[in-house]
Amino acid sequence: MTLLLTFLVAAIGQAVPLLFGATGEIITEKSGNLNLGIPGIMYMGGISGLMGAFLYENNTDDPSKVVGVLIAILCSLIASGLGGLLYSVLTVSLRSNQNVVGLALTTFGVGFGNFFGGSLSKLAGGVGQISVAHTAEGFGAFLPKALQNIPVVGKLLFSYGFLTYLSIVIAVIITWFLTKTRKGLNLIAVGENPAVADAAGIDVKKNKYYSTVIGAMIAGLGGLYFVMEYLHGTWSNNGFGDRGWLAIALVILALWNPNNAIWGSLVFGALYVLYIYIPGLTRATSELVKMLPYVVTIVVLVITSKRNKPENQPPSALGRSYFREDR
Amino acid sequence: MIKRSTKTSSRMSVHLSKRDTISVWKAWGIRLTAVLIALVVCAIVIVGITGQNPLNVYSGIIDGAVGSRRRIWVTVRETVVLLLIGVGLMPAFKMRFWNLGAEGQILMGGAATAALMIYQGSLPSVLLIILILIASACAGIIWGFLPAFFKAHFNTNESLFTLMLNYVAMQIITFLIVFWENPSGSNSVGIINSANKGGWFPKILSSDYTLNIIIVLVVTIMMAIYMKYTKHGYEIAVVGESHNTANYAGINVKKVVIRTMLISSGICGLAGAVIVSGASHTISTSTAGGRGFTAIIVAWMANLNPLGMLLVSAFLVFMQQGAIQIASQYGLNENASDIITGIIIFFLIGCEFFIKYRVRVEKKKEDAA
Amino acid sequence: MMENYAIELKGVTKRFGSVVANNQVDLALKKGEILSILGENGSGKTTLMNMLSGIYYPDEGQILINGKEVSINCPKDAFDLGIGMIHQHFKLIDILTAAQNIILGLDGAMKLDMKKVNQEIDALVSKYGFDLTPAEKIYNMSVSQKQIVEIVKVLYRGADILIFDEPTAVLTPQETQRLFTVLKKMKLLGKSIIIITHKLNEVLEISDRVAVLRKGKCEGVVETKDATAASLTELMVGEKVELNIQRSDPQKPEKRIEMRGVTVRNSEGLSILKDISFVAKSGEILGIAGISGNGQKELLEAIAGIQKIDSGEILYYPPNGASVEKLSEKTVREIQNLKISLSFVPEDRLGMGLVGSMDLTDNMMIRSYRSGKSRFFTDRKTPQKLAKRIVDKLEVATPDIDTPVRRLSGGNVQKILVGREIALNPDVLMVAYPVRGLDITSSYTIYNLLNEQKEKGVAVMCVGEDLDVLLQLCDRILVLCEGRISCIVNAKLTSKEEIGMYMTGARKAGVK
Amino acid sequence: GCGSSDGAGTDKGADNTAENTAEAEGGEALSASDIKIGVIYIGDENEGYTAAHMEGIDQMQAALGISDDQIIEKTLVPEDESCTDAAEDMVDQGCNIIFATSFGHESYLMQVAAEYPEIQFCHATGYQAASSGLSNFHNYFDNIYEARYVSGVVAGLKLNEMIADGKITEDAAKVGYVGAYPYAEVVSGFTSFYLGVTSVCPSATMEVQYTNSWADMTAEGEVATSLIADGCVLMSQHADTTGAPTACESAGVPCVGYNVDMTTVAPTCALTSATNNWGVYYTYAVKAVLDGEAMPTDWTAGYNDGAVAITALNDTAVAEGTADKVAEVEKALADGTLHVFDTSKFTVGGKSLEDAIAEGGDYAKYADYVSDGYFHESELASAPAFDIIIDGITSNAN
Ligand SMILES: Nc1ncnc2c1ncn2[C@@H]1O[C@H](COP(=O)(O)OP(=O)(O)OP(=O)(O)O)[C@@H](O)[C@H]1O
Ligand SMILES: Nc1ncnc2c1ncn2[C@@H]1O[C@H](COP(=O)(O)OP(=O)(O)OP(=O)(O)O)[C@@H](O)[C@H]1O
Ligand SMILES: [Mg+2]
Ligand SMILES: [Mg+2]
Repeated sequence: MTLLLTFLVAAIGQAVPLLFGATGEIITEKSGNLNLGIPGIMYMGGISGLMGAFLYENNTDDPSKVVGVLIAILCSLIASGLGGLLYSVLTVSLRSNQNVVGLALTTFGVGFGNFFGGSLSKLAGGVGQISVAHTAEGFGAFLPKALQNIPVVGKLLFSYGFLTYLSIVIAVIITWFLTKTRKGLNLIAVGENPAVADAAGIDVKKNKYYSTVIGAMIAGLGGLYFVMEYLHGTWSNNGFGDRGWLAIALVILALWNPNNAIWGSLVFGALYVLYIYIPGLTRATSELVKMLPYVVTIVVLVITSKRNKPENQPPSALGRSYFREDR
Repeated sequence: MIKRSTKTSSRMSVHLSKRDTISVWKAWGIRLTAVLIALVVCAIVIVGITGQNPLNVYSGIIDGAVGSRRRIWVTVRETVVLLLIGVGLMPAFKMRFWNLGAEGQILMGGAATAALMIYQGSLPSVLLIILILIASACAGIIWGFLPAFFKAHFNTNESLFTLMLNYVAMQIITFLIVFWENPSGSNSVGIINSANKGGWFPKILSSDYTLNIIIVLVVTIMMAIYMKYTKHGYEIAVVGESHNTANYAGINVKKVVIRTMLISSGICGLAGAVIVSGASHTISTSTAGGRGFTAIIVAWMANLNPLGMLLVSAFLVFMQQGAIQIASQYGLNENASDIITGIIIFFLIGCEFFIKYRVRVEKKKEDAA
Repeated sequence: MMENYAIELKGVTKRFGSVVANNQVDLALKKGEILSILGENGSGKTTLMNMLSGIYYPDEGQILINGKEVSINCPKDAFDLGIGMIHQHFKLIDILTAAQNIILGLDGAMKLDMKKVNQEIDALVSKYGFDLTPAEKIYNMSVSQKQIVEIVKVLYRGADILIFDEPTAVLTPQETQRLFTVLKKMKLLGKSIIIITHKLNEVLEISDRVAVLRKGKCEGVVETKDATAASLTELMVGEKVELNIQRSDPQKPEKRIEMRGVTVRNSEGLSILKDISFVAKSGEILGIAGISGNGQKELLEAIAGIQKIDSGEILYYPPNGASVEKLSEKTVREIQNLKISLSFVPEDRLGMGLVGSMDLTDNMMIRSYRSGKSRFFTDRKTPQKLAKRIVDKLEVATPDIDTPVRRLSGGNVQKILVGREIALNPDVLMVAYPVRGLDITSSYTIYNLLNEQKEKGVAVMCVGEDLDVLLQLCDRILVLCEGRISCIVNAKLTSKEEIGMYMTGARKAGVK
Repeated sequence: GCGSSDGAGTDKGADNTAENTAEAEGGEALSASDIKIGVIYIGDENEGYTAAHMEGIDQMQAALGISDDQIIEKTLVPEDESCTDAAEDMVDQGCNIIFATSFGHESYLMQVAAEYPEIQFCHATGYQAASSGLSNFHNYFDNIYEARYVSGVVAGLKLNEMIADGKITEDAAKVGYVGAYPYAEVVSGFTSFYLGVTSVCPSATMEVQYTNSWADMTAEGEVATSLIADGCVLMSQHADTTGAPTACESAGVPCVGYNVDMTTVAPTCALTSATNNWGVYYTYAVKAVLDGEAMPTDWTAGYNDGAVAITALNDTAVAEGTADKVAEVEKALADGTLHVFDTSKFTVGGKSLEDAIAEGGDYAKYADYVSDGYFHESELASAPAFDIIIDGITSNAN
């Protein structure tokens, strides 16, 4: 029982960064920007938050939890937002190929994360010596102990830091934004057919910029979550791994709806750590079990590909740059 | 029904127009300027975050990439591999089939190569190498067939499919290593056939990498001709533009999609053999080493032009090899080079805009309406 | 009095690279009038209007709206000035509903109140007498419904100046009439309207004044009441031209294509064609009439081998009396391999017949790339020659044969397509909406080409919407309604009204 | 001689290897300012294992007065042809001695060694030097099992304290161990740790789970979490990140780290870490080249040479009296009175190791290692050889 519970809690821990990443990518893709730089941006968001918190805690005599958290979030948002801005300048204003910019941004972002992660270790006095105890505590479980101590559900539902809950709240808000608001509608139009949106008086560039930068910021929070809540304020080079790519995969599985990404990320998260909890696996077979998240993605992809509802397709103009006078 | 507002403003407006033609000199001038600006920006970054003298860093990069005969060879070896993968991606991309799975196809090709070397290492060298080339291409083909089949028949999203297959391939390699590792438990296959060199590309003209270069150049030239001058190449172009038109032209779209993807993944699989038989003589999860993704940048930046791909590959490998040197010489973390390379790429692709468009800034006064 | 003008253009010039699309154009639209703009393909009509709607920005010249000089930088500026444009190619998002499309880009409360929007739209719709369901998705709509959405969209934004770019090109005669009623009503309500059309009878019927563009220049503006079809054509082309179709009697008609009880279903399982049987003969032009979307496209595609049929058979009788071939079981490729020369000009020119991003030479190869000596290599010399020949013979306006066809104007694109298909020396020639969007002279070029083919003994099938033309051009006319044949009549013995009746559902006795 | 930097030409073929062997063995002495040293690392300073080696190099540098530009370090060198590239590049730059630190580097380094007999090549954790027949190729390792034993004692005392405090019962004294691979180096490590634990807390058992990676922060954290959920009350690791201690800190489970001090990431739970002091070997090896002395094919050293240690005890976390006990055990290890793999202290399949060997079968191959009542770890070759799963330990590997 405790093992199952631990498994579920671990699955949620794995799901959160994916959900942030997927939600960020969804709002970005809705504007027609296929930002393959999200994996890199998540690294940038993570390390910048950590750097901010670290510098704050090390230069303050009596660091406060709240200030540390705010600084971390702010730094994370700025860095990932700048990543999104860079992507937008290149693809929207300078009309560069989205694939190249995205992939280059991912290389750049991962390098950025690892470089500054390393520099931070050095500052902290060596490997594994980074500590932002106060800030990390601020990102940790915050609900009243009484709630957390309720048998079974206490741990399962109430034992997380605020970012975990925020990931779900953001997903729900973005879904609402996309389906129920004017600006959401405009954004969808931009991603479907920028020429139409343009003719309807929607500022295509502005929408692309906003949604890409906001999307990058949301995705960056995924990196921040990983560093702060999941790793309790430490860093390991390449530690975030390939989660960014899984987040992009999740976008397609979620049919561009962040609400779907919530359960999708849970499935991914569960499959990600499943091998640890299946008894009797050998070293070889556990490697096969580690394939599951990817294999399941493929299977779901094949099953859903037959359902060709127009609403469930990617934004029609995804990946293409728009220039009013082109024809 | 609608509020009407008329703005009063004196504003600068930027107007763009497409350039009709631009002289080759001017185009390269713009690119050169972009690189120079990029170098200046990088210099600022280098001073800012590392405190190193940027000129030293740049000369370190050059030294690392081409500073000695051996370094030049390494740079060439890495360049041709990257080029080969880029060439592999070319037909798929031309067809608008987003093969993001080169990484996995390389790994599978590498695995097939390693398997032959391990189990058939004593076959005559020429025969074994031929078998390896065929088997690695076949392994890549199998890895490409899956997404191609589902794309053709069910219109399954291929970019995600191929991306996921990379990770599946990665796990398969880890799985195989459990059986191939030496000694047991070490997770390291080690150099295969280090004694009899079975399955190793032979030294030709006193270089270990001559065969690598020959294979890559042959494949590149063949693919350039295939794309430009053959009926298949034409079919690929039409399918890439419009499936409707392809149907109208009597092109069997499903067949072309599958066939083209098999070629694409087969070449990527072959790259696995070039890496394993031609250089590393081992197999591990890092055999592909991200080249499958880098090659996407190569293919796109070069606009799927083989010559351009050669230049871009050479540039990226140059930076990579240079990075190894500056890391060693200045203790500058290698990740710093990802940042520098990223900045240069951003400038290079950004500058294409100024080659394609003319920018006109206008000051206009408007009176109140 | 300046104030009488809704729009004034002064010396407006727009270039695309080396192409001068508009050259020092002066033009004015009076308040409350309907102004027609007429001009050959590529004469710059759309470009000029796009500068009013903020899609393009002029290189030179001034634009005055209600007497004030303005700078229209983007479509939003145009809306703010009360200008609304209904584009030649609809600007609608398929996956959204009509109402969502209509309110796209408008300011208002953050949260959408679709109920209220729907009510507002309903009110507007009844004021002008349209037929529109606001909650319907665009991808479920017919062409004319989409156009209504476009018009309502502009009206909802409160436009006073409406610009229609070839609105009737895709409409049936009845739908066109309905549109004109709306236009007249709008005029009565004080709106100023510009309409672009290639159909002279429509120009004469609806407009107050006509402006004629030629090669990017404004050649003059005339009062409609003083104009005739001939005078307008002369102004447009720059010289006197003969405008009539010479119909000869079919020579030795022979059975060439026969459909027997053909049924076609779409992916959702709905029947698109039901139990179709007819014969197309050599040396005659068989017209196919019908409201668009009633199976015309599928009918031709089924013969061409692109559309799979569910039951029935399609037979081909070769001219030399060789054995009959069953086309219904063959793919396009197999049909080509049999050396059956079957040419097809599809409705969707750049989406099916041609590849927009390829140049002329490569587009010539679409039908013939398999021929040539080598098994593997393409032959580019022959298509290159063909491209040059077509450009010369059909007077295609293009900088050179290396230009992507996407850059050419609609008429020129069609000339290339038709030219290529005819160059195949077909036994059967199928054309869908061959003159849609084409100017008068180009249209007659195409009609003459079809007649030429007929005289050579080709079996021509022509899907068209302009009944006047079909009546003049065809020998027999087959009318489709909801996927069934409602009649096949002799073109000389019928009338526009009769066909219109069959199009909307009447069924001739004896026809299944 | 082969001392000057131009002595290592690129064109020297492999064919004269054999003749040169003898000469290379006891080369001429060099002055400290002439020597050039190359080091090939698998990771960089951000990874614990490599950081420890880098520290060792720094120590050597300080001890021998070598300047920075005499040391060429290459980081993040993967275990493939890049290792050959790196080594050959170092040869080109005139290195007299080249170290490589990762197991998978060995065969690539060996190839290069065969080509340049006048240059010394030293490889950590490898096992092929003896069998290679190359006199200029050497393996080295530290007796890290000794330090693990000591850290096991620290852990055992902590368990005793927990039992005494009534936090756990004696039977519940289960230790979790996050291992990288089921490889001799790891098995030897966790066995010595376990033996250290049971030397003071005999009822302790241990569960080992592998991550199949040397450094994977997520996997290490998740495995630790699952071990804790499975009833482990104390944790140790042979994997290179801070993943496990981080997980332990949030679960409030005491832990013993590896390579680096873990008190920053687990201030209340980290007890100590077993560490290597590679500086001892690096100083020795470079000095040998400077003096023109021959180096052994296999080199190891432990407590007596200061090559291994545990990091400073975390006073807030360890049990009372730990420091004294540690000092006692360390002394016994250093003077050779205590043998970690004392066969009287553990059983395999319920039998003593000697009995198991005598019975033949799978255990017969260990006959050479066992004598005088203990298993002679790292004596026949520098790399650990003890890969027997002893009673009391369960693992998920096959
Ligand atoms: N909550 C949100 N989440 C995600 N994106 C948002 C959100 N709010 C706004 N945006 C994005 O920002 C864009 C611009 O927002 P902003 O409110 O600045 O526009 P505006 O100045 O009111 O523009 P307009 O003149 O078109 O009304 C929106 O179209 C949308 O793409
Ligand atoms: N975006 C563009 N880029 C390049 N050339 C263009 C562009 N738009 C129009 N042109 C060129 O400008 C000229 C005028 O085109 P325009 O579309 O205005 O003609 P039109 O009068 O509307 O023709 P049609 O009757 O065929 O619609 C043509 O030669 C066309 O090829
Ligand atoms: Mg037009
Ligand atoms: Mg607003």
